[in-house]
Amino acid sequence: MNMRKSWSRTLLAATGATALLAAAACGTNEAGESSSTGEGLPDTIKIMSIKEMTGPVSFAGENSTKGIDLAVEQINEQGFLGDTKLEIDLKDASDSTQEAASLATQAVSDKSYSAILGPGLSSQASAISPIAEKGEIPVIYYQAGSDGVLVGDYTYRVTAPAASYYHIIGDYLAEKKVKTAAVLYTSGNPTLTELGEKAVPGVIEENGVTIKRSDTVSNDTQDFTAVTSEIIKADPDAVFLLLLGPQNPRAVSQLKQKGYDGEIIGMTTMGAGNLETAGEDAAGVVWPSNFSARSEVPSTQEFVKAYEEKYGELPNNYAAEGYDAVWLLARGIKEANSADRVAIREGIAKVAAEGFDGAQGPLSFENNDVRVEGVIASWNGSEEVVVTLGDD
Amino acid sequence: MIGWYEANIVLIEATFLNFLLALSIQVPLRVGVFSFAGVGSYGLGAYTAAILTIRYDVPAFVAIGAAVVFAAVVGYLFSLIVARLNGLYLAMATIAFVLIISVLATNGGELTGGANGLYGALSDLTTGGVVAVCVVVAFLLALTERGPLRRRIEAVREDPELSMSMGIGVVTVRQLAFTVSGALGACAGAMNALLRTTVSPEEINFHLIVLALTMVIIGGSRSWMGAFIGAVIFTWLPSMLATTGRWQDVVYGLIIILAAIFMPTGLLGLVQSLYQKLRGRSRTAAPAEPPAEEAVEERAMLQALSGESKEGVR
Amino acid sequence: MEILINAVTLGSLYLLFALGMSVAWGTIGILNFAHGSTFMFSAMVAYYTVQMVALPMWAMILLGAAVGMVLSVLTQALIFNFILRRNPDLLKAEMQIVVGGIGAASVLLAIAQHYTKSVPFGFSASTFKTTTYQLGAIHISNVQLVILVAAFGLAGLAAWWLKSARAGLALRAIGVNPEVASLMGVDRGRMALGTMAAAGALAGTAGILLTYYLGSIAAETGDSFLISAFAAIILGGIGSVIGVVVGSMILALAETLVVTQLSGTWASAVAFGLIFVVLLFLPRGIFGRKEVRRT
Amino acid sequence: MTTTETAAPYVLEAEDVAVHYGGIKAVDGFGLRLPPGKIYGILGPNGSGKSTFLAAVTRLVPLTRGRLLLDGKEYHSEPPMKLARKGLARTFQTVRLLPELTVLQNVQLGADINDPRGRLRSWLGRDRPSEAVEEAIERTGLGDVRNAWPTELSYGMARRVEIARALAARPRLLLLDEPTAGMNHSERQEVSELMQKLRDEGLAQLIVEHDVQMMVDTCDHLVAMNFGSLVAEGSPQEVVSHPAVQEAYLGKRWRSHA
Repeated sequence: MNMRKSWSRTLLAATGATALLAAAACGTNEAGESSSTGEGLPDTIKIMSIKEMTGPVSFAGENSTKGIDLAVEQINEQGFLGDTKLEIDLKDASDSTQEAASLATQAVSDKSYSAILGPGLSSQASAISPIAEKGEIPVIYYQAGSDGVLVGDYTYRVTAPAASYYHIIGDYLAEKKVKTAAVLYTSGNPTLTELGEKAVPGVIEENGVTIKRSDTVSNDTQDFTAVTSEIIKADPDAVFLLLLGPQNPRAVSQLKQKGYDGEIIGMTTMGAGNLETAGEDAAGVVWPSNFSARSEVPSTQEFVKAYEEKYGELPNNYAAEGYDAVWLLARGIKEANSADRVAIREGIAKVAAEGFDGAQGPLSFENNDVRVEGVIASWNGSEEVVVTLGDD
Repeated sequence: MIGWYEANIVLIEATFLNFLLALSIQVPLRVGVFSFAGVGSYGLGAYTAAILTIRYDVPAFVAIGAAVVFAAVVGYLFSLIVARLNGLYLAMATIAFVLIISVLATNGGELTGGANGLYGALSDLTTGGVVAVCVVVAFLLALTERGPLRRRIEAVREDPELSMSMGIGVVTVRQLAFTVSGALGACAGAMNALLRTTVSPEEINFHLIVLALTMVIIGGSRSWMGAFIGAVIFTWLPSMLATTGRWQDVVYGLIIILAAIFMPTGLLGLVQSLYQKLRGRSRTAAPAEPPAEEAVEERAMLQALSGESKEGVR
Repeated sequence: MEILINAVTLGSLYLLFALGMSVAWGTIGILNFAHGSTFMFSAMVAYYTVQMVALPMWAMILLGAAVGMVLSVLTQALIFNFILRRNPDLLKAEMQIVVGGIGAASVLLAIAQHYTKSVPFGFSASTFKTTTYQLGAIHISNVQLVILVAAFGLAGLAAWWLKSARAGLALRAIGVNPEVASLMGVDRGRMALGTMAAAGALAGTAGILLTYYLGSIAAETGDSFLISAFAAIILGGIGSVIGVVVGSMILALAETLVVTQLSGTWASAVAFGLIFVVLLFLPRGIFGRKEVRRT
Repeated sequence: MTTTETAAPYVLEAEDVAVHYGGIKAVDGFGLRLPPGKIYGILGPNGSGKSTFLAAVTRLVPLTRGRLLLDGKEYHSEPPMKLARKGLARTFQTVRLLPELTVLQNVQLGADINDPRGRLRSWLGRDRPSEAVEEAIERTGLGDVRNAWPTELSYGMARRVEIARALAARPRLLLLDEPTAGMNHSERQEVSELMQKLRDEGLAQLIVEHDVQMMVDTCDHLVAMNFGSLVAEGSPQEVVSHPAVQEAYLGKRWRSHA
């Protein structure tokens, strides 16, 4: 793709550093550490995984679980924890807050669980957090971008907030000579609202771009005809779409059908195959992402390779996050050398303080919340690609 | 037992909260008012209690009490506005009320925390407190299910016109139902917000309305016991069905369908009619229909008229 | 001007969706909560079919209508009919029917969620391709035109049929007074099945057309439309085809104005606020008929 | 039934009552005066406005014009639920029993208004049928079915429960809307006798009825109505032989054949 070609070079500066860091970090990869045996560890360590396996967000739970399974398989086969095996007890909370909270309580009261791999819905996560904090059990969430999710020492999140890496779009804006922009976001969703109100306008203005319009739609907006017409009237060089997964292809198609031919920039909700139904209309749409299977980072490629071998398909961000969540936990357990919850939490804290290389590339932590380098992903009309050096 | 209790404390609490929520729909339904405003009050109560707890750190009973009073007043005022509405038109207006509250919460800025909602509402509310409130509520409602109060409620629901000629202030009863519904909904919402320490606008949605209605209809719409049965079923069913794995939502739907078909008076009604059958009483006799003797009657009238008139002529 | 066209388009979407629901509700008195799921399910079946065979639009519409009809007839025969048989008083059974519909809806939704994982699906594999025409400053796509024509055409057809056809008259009689209708020799069961079949076909047609227009829908899309349709029908007045047309348009116009002039966040609040206000002044909707008083 | 003597010469006075629905004049300038201890009947074909007049008297429909007085006191601006306490009770044209209450409970509903214990105590205290309830049940011959459900009753029996419910309120004025519709001959006879007995005890009654023979047998005074206004008034014999009355009934009969 044209855009990719012209873009990979300018991104060199950003991603090159990533690649180097990743290469350096490779030396301390999991394989090298597998010799030490946890003396204080039992034969198996049971972990409850609370995921949305049914209901409206089952695609996230399902993919996350695939990533989890892969990580557990690797850990157990490598003997990363010596003879100790990780055992995942998968529980389906669907989209029910009450179910999620109840499962967390069960995990707290059943002493055989050492930790929880948490759900991706903010509403569920913010219900679990106080329970985990009180019951002193470590929880590692993926997604769950709301402010109220990470409330204490026991809760960690392996999905970086889009706001933390959204700035990587800056170079793209400069290259495309974007001078004016419009923002459209879903106001019923905490993550998207935060992005649409603060983070994204911040990034846009930092790059000397003027925001001509900012519009909102609600969670259940189906038709974008009216709002896209208004945006096109303002004639911006770029449109930022910060929408829920299923809303993305519609908004993109409707913008294109109205004759819009500028840049369309989104966020991770554009990924995971959500743009597929928009087909050619969505070709050229880009979005900063915490993960892309096309990323050149070695630790990412290692994960992608293993994933493809196991499942015969490319992993998406949910799978990568699930994978990283398990590895964070396993490293924490190893550090703690204990199956005790409080010890595991301390172990995770130590691991987090140092950071490690995961499926999403080099990971560091800021107040229990992961930070990643981020990549710019793009839809080329039939599949997701990444704008990086190696893609040239 | 204690282990089980601790592990399932969330579901146990949720049962009682759902019970109150179901009652907030059931109370108006018992007097023939098709109102879902109680679900909106649930949101009002949750936010009121959460705001009071987070900002002013008041004790749980003050936060809940304030939420209940506030929502009761709103419920009463709402009843004045929708006084002219009936049936599904009223239902639609109350659904609008619920959704507007949700939108207000989303747009409430700092006060409501916007789309994020509020979190960190730590309070001293205990499970015992929740149960105690529910017991008191159930006792008070039980009083309305016997004697003269029951007769009046039946009359207002089945036949408002008849009730008026029996000297029952139908309008007052309806207003009272809205007020009580507001208080009950707010109570459930406030306690849920304090137990879970969070509240978000996503919680107050159409699905909550559907849940509340389903609990009442499947449990039984005439008695607090029906609401309780419904709350128990719909709180625990999802966990029970988790064993059916992938198809749990399908099974859930099928159970609702079967209940709608085979339990027209709810599970409570089913149990009661079984009990009555055991006692040898049945209520399935043919309903009283006016005999089709319009023609006969008219003939009789004509005869009477012509007979009398002959006499008159004579 | 463009706002008006956009509003009318959105109104047509609501109208297409609401029409079947309104016909069933206004005549045989069945408020089918599974209408949204029927709508979505028809589109989903068509999606899986079109993945295998690239069908043209008309074939997709026929397929969608057929699936919708089958689902709707099944819902009527297996659920509503049983409920009514056990509880012949429609007013008393109203709640049961609503709950039965909720159950049917959740079964269909769960099946769809299971297969699609709630990832949006669309008909990009169909032979039909969207093109946009430009008339001055206004963009109109061919799907948009199809939607407008279909919505008003079907509404007109429904209105004409209810008004003049024999079956339509019988249906209206049921809507006004079921007892009198049965005295008139109207076979309620058969009429109900026929009406539900028509309502289902309308739901299926709407599912296909809306998916073409929106580009994609997801398993949960049906539910969002359900509330809007319910609102539009109530706004216009139950049982009136012109009512549902006007209700849909008013709702769409209000939402469009709010989205473009104010903020999308407030769209639903304003739309529902509007319904609220209209109901306060016209407690039976704009074209609602007077309640049949018992004497 | 006992009736306290009042100064007012009439229990019910309706003066120039009009009820218009838009352009339709259901009742238009109709009036009557009902003295204590008398049975008055209103005669008229379907659609003549007699049921609307009854609804107006019980305040269920708003008056367009006119005055209503109970025991000499105006009440046409009071809400309908106040009338029960003032001693006005009625039955309806169709059976309107509460299906989820037994016969006894349905009758009790009528008496609840007069519970001497006061609201709170009657709501919370024991729920024993009062004397008025027992008396009403006995007089209407419902003793055997007191614990039955309304759906188990024959139509005629159900109508008796309606009358019992009205009597249980111990009213000063009883309005009966087609009390014997659907009853067989002997049942009609019984109801007619009951009404006359109640009259002799001083209860004023106003009846709307199709059965002309029964009206003639039971009423002290008949008022004929058509098109919302008075057609004829007087003793039963006078009224039924009145040409306008004859025409109203026979005319309707004739038209329905055409």
